[in-house]
Amino acid sequence: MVGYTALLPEGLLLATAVIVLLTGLFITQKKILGYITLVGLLASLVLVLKDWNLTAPFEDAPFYGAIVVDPFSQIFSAMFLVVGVLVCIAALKAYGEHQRQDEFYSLMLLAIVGMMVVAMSKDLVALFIGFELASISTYAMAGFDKRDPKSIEAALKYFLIGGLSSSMMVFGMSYIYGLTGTTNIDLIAAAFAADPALATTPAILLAMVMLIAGFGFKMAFVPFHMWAPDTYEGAPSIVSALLAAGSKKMGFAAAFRIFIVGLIAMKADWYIAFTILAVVTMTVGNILAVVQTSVKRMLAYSSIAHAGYIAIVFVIVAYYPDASAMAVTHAVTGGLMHAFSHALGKAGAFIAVAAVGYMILSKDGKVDDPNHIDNYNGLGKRAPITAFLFALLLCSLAGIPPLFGFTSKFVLFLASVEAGLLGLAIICVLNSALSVYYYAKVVMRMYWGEPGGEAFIESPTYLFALALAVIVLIALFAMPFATPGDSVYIWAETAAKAILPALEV
Amino acid sequence: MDLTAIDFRLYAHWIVLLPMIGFLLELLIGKYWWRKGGMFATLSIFGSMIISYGCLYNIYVQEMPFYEYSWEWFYPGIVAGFTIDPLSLAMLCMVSFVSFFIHFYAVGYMAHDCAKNVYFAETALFTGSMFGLVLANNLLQLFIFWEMVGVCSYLLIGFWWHRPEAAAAGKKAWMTCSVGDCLFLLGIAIMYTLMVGIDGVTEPIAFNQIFQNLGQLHHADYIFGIPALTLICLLFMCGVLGKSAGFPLHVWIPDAMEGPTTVSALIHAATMVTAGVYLIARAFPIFLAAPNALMVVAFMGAFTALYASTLGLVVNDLKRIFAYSTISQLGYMIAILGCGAVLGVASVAYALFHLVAHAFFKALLFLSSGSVLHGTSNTRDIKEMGGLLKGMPWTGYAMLAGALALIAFPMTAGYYSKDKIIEEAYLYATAHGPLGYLPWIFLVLGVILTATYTFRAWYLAMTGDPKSHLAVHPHECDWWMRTTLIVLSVFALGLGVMTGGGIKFWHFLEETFVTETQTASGVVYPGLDMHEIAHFGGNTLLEHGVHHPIPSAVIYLPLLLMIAGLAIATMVYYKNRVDVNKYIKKDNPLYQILWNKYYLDYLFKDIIAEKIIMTVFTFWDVLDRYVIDGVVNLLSWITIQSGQVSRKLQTGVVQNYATAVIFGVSLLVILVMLLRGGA
Amino acid sequence: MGLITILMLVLLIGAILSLLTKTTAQARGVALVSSFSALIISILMYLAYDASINTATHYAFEESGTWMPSIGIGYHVGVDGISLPMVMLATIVCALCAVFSWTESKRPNQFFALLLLMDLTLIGVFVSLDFFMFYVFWELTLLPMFFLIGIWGGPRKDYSAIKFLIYTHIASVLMMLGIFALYYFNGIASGTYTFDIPILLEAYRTGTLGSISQFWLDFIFITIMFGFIVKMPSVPFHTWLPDAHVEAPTIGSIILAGVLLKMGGYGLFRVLLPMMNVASTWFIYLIALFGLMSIIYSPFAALAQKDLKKLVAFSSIGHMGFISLGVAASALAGMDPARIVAHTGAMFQMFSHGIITCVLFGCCGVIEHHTHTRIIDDLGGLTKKMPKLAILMVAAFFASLGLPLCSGFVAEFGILSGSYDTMPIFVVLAAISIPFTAGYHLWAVQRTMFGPYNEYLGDIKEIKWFEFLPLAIWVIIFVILGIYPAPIIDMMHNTADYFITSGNVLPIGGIPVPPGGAFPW
Amino acid sequence: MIPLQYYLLLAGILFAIGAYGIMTLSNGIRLLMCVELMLNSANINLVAFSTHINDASGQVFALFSIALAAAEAAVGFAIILMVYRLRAEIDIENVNLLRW
Repeated sequence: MVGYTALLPEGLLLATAVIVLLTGLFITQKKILGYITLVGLLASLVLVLKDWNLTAPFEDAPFYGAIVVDPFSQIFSAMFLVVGVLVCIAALKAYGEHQRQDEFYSLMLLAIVGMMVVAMSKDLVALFIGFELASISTYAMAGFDKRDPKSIEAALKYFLIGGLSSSMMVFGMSYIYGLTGTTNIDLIAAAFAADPALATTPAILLAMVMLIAGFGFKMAFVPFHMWAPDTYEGAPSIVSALLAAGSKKMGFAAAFRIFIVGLIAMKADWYIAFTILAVVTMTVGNILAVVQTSVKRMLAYSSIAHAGYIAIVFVIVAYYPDASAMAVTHAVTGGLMHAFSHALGKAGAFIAVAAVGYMILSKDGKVDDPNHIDNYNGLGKRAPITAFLFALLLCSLAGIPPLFGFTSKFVLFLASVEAGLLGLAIICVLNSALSVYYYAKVVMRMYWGEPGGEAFIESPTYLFALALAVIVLIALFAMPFATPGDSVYIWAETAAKAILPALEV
Repeated sequence: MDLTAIDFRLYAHWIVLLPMIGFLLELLIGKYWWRKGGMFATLSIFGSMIISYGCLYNIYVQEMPFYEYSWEWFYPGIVAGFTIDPLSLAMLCMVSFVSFFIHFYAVGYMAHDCAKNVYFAETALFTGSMFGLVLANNLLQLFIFWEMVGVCSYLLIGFWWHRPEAAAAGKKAWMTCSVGDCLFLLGIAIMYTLMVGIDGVTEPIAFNQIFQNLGQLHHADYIFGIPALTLICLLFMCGVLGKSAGFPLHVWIPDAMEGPTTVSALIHAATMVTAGVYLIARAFPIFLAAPNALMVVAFMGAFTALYASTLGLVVNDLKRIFAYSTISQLGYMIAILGCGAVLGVASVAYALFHLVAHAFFKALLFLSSGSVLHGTSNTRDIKEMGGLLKGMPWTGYAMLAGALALIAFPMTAGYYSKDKIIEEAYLYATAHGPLGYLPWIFLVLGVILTATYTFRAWYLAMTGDPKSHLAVHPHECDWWMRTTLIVLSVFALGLGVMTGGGIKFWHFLEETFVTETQTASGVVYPGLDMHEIAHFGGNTLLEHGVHHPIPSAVIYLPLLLMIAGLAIATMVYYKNRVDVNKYIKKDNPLYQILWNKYYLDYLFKDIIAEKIIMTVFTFWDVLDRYVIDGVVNLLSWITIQSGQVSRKLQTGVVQNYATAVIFGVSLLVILVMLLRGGA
Repeated sequence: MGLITILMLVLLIGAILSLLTKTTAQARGVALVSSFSALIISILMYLAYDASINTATHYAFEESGTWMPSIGIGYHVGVDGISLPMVMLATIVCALCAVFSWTESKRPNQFFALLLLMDLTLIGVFVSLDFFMFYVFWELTLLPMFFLIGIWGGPRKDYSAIKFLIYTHIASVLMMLGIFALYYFNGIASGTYTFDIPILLEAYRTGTLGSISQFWLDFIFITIMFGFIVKMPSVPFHTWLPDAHVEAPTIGSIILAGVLLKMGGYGLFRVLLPMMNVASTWFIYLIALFGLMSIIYSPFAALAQKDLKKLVAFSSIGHMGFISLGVAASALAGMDPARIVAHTGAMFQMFSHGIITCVLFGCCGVIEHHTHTRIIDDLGGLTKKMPKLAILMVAAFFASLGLPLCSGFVAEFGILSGSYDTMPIFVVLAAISIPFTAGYHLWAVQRTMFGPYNEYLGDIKEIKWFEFLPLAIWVIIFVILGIYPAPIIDMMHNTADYFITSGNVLPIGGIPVPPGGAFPW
Repeated sequence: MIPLQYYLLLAGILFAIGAYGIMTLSNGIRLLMCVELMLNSANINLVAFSTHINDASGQVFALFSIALAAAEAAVGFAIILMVYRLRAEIDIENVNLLRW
């Protein structure tokens, strides 16, 4: 049973979740639970980082190859865990005094476990289970501030659209299962290879589109995105961080597995679909982000746009004939790197919004919308450190050096040019140039808007979370100067190679 | 120590550097020294004068060979160099002498000006630049100092910067010149390109190397349908017209009189404006080798001479009268240079002699008129003067001397220089067929007008009764000025006699291009064969030294005309036999044309400068603001508006979201179907 | 660790330290120390730089290390006869700017930190020999300038700052695409994927990019060119510049016009020049045309301006045009000496304009600071109140209109006379625009400095010493370089000689013009 | 036995009804029901397929999804309950604080 040590991180998280939940029943001073959660997350993060390029297929009972641990799953697990750590630290402040914070922590842990399971799963069933585990926990988290109508509304919309799309997903899965006779992704691919005619049946096309819709809901592709701005805006900011940074990436993890491994035979079809989706998504996301007045909502739209950038990975993989070519490797690698940088940046950004909202509510008292951009005027004076870190995070999102966001975007767009998708590349860079506008708008408000009041007291907990995110981002950009070389790139590349060989069919 | 043992030629660069040092000293510390400025400038120019005359002594008396030396400057082959030959020496000695005495005069004249050190700094810079221009052995250096003197002229015209018309006049001067100068620069660029192509050329735009290679150069192919050399010469000519106030770029000189009178004397009469003449003289072989170039020069010069003298008749501003006479005299010099197509290098000698003589008597005229202004608290209108001779005899008689020289009264300097020019112009005419008579006729007509307007000014200012209270009690100038006036009068009257009627001068100058030049680097440029060079340009020179008969009628014609003009002036303005006022009326078209300077200023300033160009600028601003920038702003506007519109789709009602999802799925299915079918 | 790395570290540390300071004095002290030590280092580099070996070993003070080996990104820096003067320009300008803003009281710590960052990023652009680094620094220059304009800027700072940011950012992301294509095709052909500038350019020039179509070659060229052309900026992509200048604080304008624009010109030499003989020939004419358009366009636009600073901004557009013209002309087939002169002139124009324009904008800043207006009509007769400023400003304006014995003339003479051989029409048109250039300069000087003093301005003080000193030093520099340019122009000349004649950058004898020429002439 | 197509048809119809309901209805509970309907249509598919190809994994899948549907329903009801508490109604049409 030595192989099962590879599942230790997940097990650890589950155990922590249970412990937190149970101890929560008995103790009244619940702040400690946050630290327990933090410890659990860090421990499993360490485990994941330790064997980052481990490959452990669980072919025999009890999993029968339903899940696999490989660099691909590990890098996503690391992503989720890092986000979890950040959110957890922020939660220490946000829900430090909250009565049911134990539930929050355990829900978060379960959600993260669900995401990790999705990243690991090689079977539709497992994938669906993980998916739902993450979804249901996050439904509950989105409505955690249950006295706040906005939070409840966010939860409601999230839940309804989520239910709709997950049922669509299962519907699509059911067809795939029916036509290929299996739920294992590798076998699905094999079945397609065995019977090429299968790929052209309308039923399978319908199934594919429904899967796209199902994952597209998580990844927030236009037009499946409409819940996202509302939910991200309404939900508690740190939950939005988890959603935007975590569960969105879970969608990508699932999509990478299913499409690039399982449905590669249909790439001619999903090439078309994803081209349309990618272009529409990034453009709509950016254009709508430009006109937002609520910073939180702006961040929501910007994460939609980022989903569009990452979606070009599918386009490139499908477009480029030679799967082992530099272009494809760069594409998936860049996609993973960008997912990573976006997860960090967006989690940090939402936490910054949480910090600002907290400060404003505690200082200026009741304001109808603490996230309105006017409240950010002169933040550079009122809360210098928060503003500075927030600005850096926005730089990372905008893809401006010296942060990791630049590197990942660089590699991603590099791949699109390498694949020869010139039009797509131009659309991408123009979009990213446009995106600079709304990030810069916030920075302008913060640094040369007129302050609306006197200085804030900045909460060290939030600052710690933000600083952590920024430091990691800068380190990932500049780490190469330190000896271990461009570790993230190598990791992402290994992960890409882990799923890419499937293209050799 | 034995001064004659010194080889001054080796110190020629100090001629330029000393005034520059004087400039810095005046500017930085001049204010705190003797008389609050003026000392350093005057002394440094005196030093330059000594070196200049030392060089003259070396070449003329000791008969040392002509000398040239140069250093690498900006780019390879673009050198800074100094050349000592009769041509540059003549200019040097004149400039240093006149400039020194004008500084001497200015010590008195500017005594009460608050920014005196700035004035002297600028004049010192000007004189130094003039030396640099004269000594230049290559086109670029000449152009650089050409621009520098332009700057000094700008600064000095606008020296009283607080008067708007002064500032405007300075700007006008610069703009008019820069029109010519940019073409001059273009000519240099073309010449550089031609020369670089020739192998064995180390200094592409050095005069001597150009002269040596004229053989290849005149084979250069046509540019824009004009022979390359001719094009270059015409471009140079544009520069000359700007700087030497040739028609039609002469318009700036009258306005330039806004500056202090010493400036007018130094820059706009004696030295700077002659730079153009000097350029043609210095580049004479190029012009000679360029087909038809000299013809243009001759006609432009002669026409300017006549044209300007007609304008001199009606002006009432004392300084402007002399300004127009300057333009006209420069016309004489340029015209005779043009006649060089027939006379060869001799014409350079004639032009330079008139140039030197003119420098003396024109400086004298301006300084004396300056003394008049000084004595009558800046009255410049001759209609308000009169009878000044009693009040300021020194000034009056000095001005008389200058006037006599200007109208070429016998035995004065002008007599020898100008009449020689007219005679030789006749030779040109005979050699050049019917059309060739035109310059000669212009010049001859110019003589009578010159005599008339000059003495009109003198009579109206000096004789008769005072016509305004200012003219009643004029006070004579102090000894600084007086000394200068005396010295200059001596030369204005006596220069011709001193140089044996100019013969010595001419013989000295005629050596210029035909004698070999030694260089510090050991290279020796052999003398040029002017006849061969003339053949390049399709010109044929008269045999030198052979006597070419000129009908005595032609010789005495200028004298007679001068006397006639003098008589007219005397009749009208001294004896008052004729009342001119009945001709000076608004309904007299001739008077109108002259009074409005042939409407040339109107054309340049009101039509071109203000109407046309200003309209263009406004249009340009609109283009920049609303078209080019408008596109940029339009794009951003479109982006934001599309955002504003499409955000309304986010209704907030969850059913619509679900609808969007389901329709999205259906649409996607359909699209994929279609496109796949298509693909 | 080589001099260049030390130079950049000094500035980086200085920036961080001055960000942590509290008072103006502290921040200024840190900034002065750091920027002047940077200046000293660059001067040391200048002294240690041997121009003669330049042709043999191309880059001095070369350093290279690994950054991201797996995609061929390396840390590779070095200088040669183009970049060293640019580095010196950056250090000189920024050091003197630190003096100029002696009494900056608004957020002094941020101000001086941004000043040093500006210096750092500009130097980074000039020394980078790796496209990734080059692009990183290229993008990084945007941020400090964005904040300088935004925080210390004028009334319409939001518009100008965002316009500056987005406009130039779009240009640079398109440039990034070209770099990607270059990188990829080189990787395909040679098997080693690298961003190293010399290697990539060598591959492009020698046609070892593999059998890629002319379209891709042109795509690489045109995208990179667009990035530079916008940064220079050339008409019609110039409109971000006047707005940015009008709103920027004096220091911002000085650095923007003095150094930041030079990035574009520098790119022409460093990146585009070696590509020219492979890309379509008409691109060379296109570059020249951009230059010519700027030269002709700027005086007309400038004369229509009411705002002194905007007028000066247009003047720098015109001067940058000469650089494009010189580069393009020197690339075409012609007589080597003339081409070298044009090339050297274009290089020298970058340095000389960098110095001259500092004084111009400095004077505008001083006038605004003392009279609280920049509208030309409201000024007049300032000589009465500030004679010292008058001398500096008149000198600067004369230098800017190309007066001999100022460095600008040396450069422009070289460009014009050198370019006539290969591009006569362009030179003729450029020369004809000179009177107009002279026109608007004189017009501006006359209406601000001369004429009767405008009493509405009240009683204004003479220029302060810390304003006077830097301006005076800049004036002295450009006058000395105008009289004796050798100190700077020699190494430029050697590099130009190498570029033109060695055959390692341009084909020997220049790029032949296709029969009939790319354009009618 | 009943051919596969009938099951698929039934499932499709149920799915379509659910989708239609989600698009048109405005009562929270009904929406929840529609979601469940769609899920179950998928379950019918799974079971039908699994019997058709004699493979158990489909039924396992169906069981899992039923369980998850229950969990989802629980959370859903909780949320709708909160909506009712806050607004004393569960008409989703009016829940639109967050928009644009």
